[in-house]
Amino acid sequence: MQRIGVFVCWCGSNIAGTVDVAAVADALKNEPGVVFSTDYQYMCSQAGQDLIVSSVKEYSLTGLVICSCSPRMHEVTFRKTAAAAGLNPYMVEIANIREQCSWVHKEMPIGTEKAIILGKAAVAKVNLNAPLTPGESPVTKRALVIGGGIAGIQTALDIADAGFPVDIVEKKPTIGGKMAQLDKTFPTLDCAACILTPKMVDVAQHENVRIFSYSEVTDVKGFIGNFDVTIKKNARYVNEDICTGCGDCVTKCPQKKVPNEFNLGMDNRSAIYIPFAQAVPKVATIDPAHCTMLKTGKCGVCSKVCKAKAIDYTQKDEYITEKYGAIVVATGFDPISMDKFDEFAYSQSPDVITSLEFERLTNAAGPTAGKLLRPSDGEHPQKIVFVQCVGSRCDSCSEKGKEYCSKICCMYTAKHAMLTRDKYPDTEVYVFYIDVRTPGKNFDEFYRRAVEEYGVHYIKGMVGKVTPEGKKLMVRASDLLDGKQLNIDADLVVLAAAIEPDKSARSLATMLTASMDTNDFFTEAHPKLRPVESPTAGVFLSGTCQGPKDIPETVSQAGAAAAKVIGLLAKDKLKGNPCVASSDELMCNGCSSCEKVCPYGAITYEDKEFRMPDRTTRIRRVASVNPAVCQGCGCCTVACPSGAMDLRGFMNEQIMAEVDAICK
Amino acid sequence: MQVKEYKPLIVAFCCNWCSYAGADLAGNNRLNYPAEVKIIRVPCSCRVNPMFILRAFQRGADGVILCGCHPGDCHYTSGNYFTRRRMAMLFSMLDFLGIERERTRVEWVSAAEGAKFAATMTEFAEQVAALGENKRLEDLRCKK
Amino acid sequence: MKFSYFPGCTLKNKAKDLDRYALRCAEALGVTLEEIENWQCCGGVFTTAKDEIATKLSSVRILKAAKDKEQPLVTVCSACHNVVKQTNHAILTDKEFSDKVNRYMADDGRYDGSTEVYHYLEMLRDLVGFDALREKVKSPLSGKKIAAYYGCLLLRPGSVMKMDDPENPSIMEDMIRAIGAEPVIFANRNECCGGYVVMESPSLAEKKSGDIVRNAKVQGADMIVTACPLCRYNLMKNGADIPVIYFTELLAEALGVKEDTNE
Amino acid sequence: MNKKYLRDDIIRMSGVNPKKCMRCGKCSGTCPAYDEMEYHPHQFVSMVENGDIEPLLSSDSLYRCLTCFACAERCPRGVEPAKLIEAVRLTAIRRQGANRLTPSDIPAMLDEDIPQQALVSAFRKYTK
Repeated sequence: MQRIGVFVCWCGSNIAGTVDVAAVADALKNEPGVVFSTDYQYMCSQAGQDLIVSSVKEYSLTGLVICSCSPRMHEVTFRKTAAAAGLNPYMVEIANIREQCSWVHKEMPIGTEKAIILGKAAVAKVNLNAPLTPGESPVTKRALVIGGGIAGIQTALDIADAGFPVDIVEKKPTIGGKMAQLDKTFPTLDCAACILTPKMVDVAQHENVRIFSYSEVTDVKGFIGNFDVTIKKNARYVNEDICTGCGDCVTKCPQKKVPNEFNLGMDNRSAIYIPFAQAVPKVATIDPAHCTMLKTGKCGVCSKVCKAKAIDYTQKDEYITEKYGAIVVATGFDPISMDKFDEFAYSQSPDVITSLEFERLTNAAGPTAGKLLRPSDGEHPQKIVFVQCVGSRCDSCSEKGKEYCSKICCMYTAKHAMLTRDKYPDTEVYVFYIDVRTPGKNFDEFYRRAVEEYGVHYIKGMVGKVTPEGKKLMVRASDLLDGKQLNIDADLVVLAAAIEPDKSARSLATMLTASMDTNDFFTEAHPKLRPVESPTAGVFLSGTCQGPKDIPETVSQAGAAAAKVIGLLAKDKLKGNPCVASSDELMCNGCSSCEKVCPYGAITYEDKEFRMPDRTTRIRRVASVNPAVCQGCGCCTVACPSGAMDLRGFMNEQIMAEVDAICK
Repeated sequence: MQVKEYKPLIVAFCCNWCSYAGADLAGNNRLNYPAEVKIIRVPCSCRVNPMFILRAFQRGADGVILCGCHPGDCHYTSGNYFTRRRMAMLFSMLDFLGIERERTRVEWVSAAEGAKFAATMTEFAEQVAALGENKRLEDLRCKK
Repeated sequence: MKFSYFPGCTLKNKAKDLDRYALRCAEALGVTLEEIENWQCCGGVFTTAKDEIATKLSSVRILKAAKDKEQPLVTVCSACHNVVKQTNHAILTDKEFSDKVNRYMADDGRYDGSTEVYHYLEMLRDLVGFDALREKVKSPLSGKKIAAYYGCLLLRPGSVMKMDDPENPSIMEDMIRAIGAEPVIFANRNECCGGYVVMESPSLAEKKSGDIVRNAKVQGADMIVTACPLCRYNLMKNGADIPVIYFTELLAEALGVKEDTNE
Repeated sequence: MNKKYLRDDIIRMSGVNPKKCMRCGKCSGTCPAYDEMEYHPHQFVSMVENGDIEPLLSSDSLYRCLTCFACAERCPRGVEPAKLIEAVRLTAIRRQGANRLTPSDIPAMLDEDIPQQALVSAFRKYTK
């Protein structure tokens, strides 16, 4: 039986004004387990806390009921007081007689009566409280960043600068991501390579960073502070450690007809290749799908010309397992396929291109060395039509597009239009828009400059049909403000394709038990207050894997994710929330009901040996909750058909006792 | 015997993150609602076992209301979706047992909706009061 | 292979070629098309209004007739196909419509939407197979550059017709390849020819058909094929100076059954 | 007829929800009959939603729509303006004496080759 002390706070007149505190203290004296009951002006003050501490000693109290303000206000305070008095902090219950009683009821008798009932419920609960100790788990002081675009690079750099080792896993042969493919960046028009490649070098040379390029995460086990991750290093048939990146193999390779992914297939590369000049790591990779040696065993030119002897046709995929304390997802985005939007004739004409292809066409390192030339005939286009929102903002039932706004298209289209007019003032540029969305620092000013200074024709309306005819692209579109249907004979049509999360994100989310929305963007723990954390503890989000973002936003989120990771890795041990679910193994029948409803993947099953009454042993499958992963929602307790699962701090019998006390 | 004005007894389960905070906000703004409403704090609306609700009716509660975060806003990602389904089942069973639908309710109240909390409780209390005492499920052995 | 066959009224009158060659080619491909009995006109266009019931009943009877024979239904005219297929879709997806229709159908028996409706082209692709077709070709039409004109009725609404990608179809092009000719892809192949509005505004039909023919020619076509008598009429009337023929006629030529043998 | 009743009736008949429209104008950007119309597909959507239907009922635009479904197919929001236009047209021709086409009009329109399909379709579209 507990020895409970009841402390009723006046909160000055806040409580005492509507609740007869003395009467409450008096009434609760007679409740089972209560050995001491008193009231005081300000229980949270030092004097009030001293009163609690001395009473615990004097009456040998084992449990405390504080009738005061909301537990959301001072529960932590009074738990500390209990600890100071030598009690387990979880032997305290608060009866909220301020926010939910004195402040909402006006009459003293009513307030007092309700306060007594709330006090009784708290007493009933404390009677069943048990001391709880938060579990502790060690923290592996190493972070994993999945994805090596600007988001992953920035996160890794920030973590590494704080002194923690970081590994980057990138599935492509080089880090750099989409930003490496861009030409200039809005709204300042500095060149993407000029600001990105130094960062790529920094991260590659950082003593705390390891880069696993051409690699994928294949398995994740464990929980916050203690992840075990398997990384598959794909065979690149080149020894990374000795390849010097001289490029001799690339120039000599006889197979030169492989579509170049980096230029989105607008030119060709060889079967052994370095994606671009500033690639990190700058080593060659053999594309096994196109290498004659690997396919037929007859060639071997690259091996012959390689002075470093780095070519290794026998290389195999390699699996590495490593421990991490935190995981950052930075898997980025891709433009959606234009297959379903052939009213714009993307598949019918090479002169209908996506905006990312346009970036490559204007990039000095691109297929045309930065000259804006039509892919079909290499001529300079005189009329360019930009189409906004292709595949963005579609109906939720649409099988073609995405329901969301892709966010970056308005700005990069303004950039493309402006740069075109700047370099080629003889070119007519039309932008068809539904809305121009420019919320961002210096964004609207940028868009207005495109219109006012550079003379880009912005037309409110949408392109309905593109008809390639001879050398021209006949564009039929509406001009809603002028009430006209326009027919423009364009030379180039640029589609602002919607962006979607990288395809690898879905399987990764499953591995991480991190939740995703219906569009396969990772869900954040709280949309406003915890935007860089996944609801799964220890998993953090950086960049467009969480939602469409431009570069400034991506970088700031990357830094924020790094800060969260550093905060986690700085701890030696993690103290969990002790109010977690736990299963009574003797009652558990191993049905998996709890596992299915757990949003965190905290419940696993293990086969355990049990001694039966007849002294035989039997192996049964029972649920086991990982207290470091469980967040204490209690969903599993209700799903459990046998009543084996219970939630510490909010046990079935405790809540039942509260119900009884209130309904008495 | 003294004839008292009939006041229903209402148990409100509130999730810690949204609805309990919403109730606190109602207090902060001094928004009155009937004292018959007694709040029990749970971590998440999905912690509420249907047994708790049956127990409340058995012990003489006249109405039970369950409050959680708005769908999609659950602190634990998906708890309130489970709540919604479980309660739909429970309420239809209670309906079958003759406990009027009006005695039970699930309501989404966010931490910012103090006014909604107070208004919901006032309205629910009136609705339950109109039905009168719950005798159907009350366990007479529990009667004093 | 045996199918129920619905030709439609135009095919018995102004578009006899479409019908005649369809039947001959089917025979050459080992397919039996059994014309359903006592059929009525489909109505020419599908009225999208939800409260139009009576105008769709003839299509329901066509579908019911095929169901009674437990055969898939094959159509060849684009317009008929569109009406029959949309009616079937409405029965499957709109319960209120289906209930109302079946009240009219009381004497003929209920119809539940279970008949499979194939356009002749779909029959070629999905049931005969273009590979099998290629093997049966007697005189390949090599060297011919043929533009396939779909019009609107075959492809749209895409979610109902489900014949092909409504913006980038390939079914007729694949057929053209199978018979040895070279398809010419032109963007206006799924634009409207002007349709029945030719009755109301001949100038509109002239402009639309002109755009289509010009686009096909600029892209290099020396012939246009179509599945719709009205499309063919509009294209021919409005300035087509290259042949516009039914796809079945082209098919008959490749299969060597074009010349009359028994008349 | 009551304005609101007319609006609701057209919406119900067409099965179209004009509220889904985001005013992008793609329907009018793709409409092959645009130049022949007084009111264009996007205007049908917004005017029906606003209950501004009388001008539509008396407009020749109703009879220029080809029902080619390009607007419906290409609408990013799944609005299907063609179905709305059809519902407005039916509302117009179902009124007493409002048939657009009568059998006596036909002989003047005929030529040697016109397929039956055109006549049948036109009657279905223009006549109750």
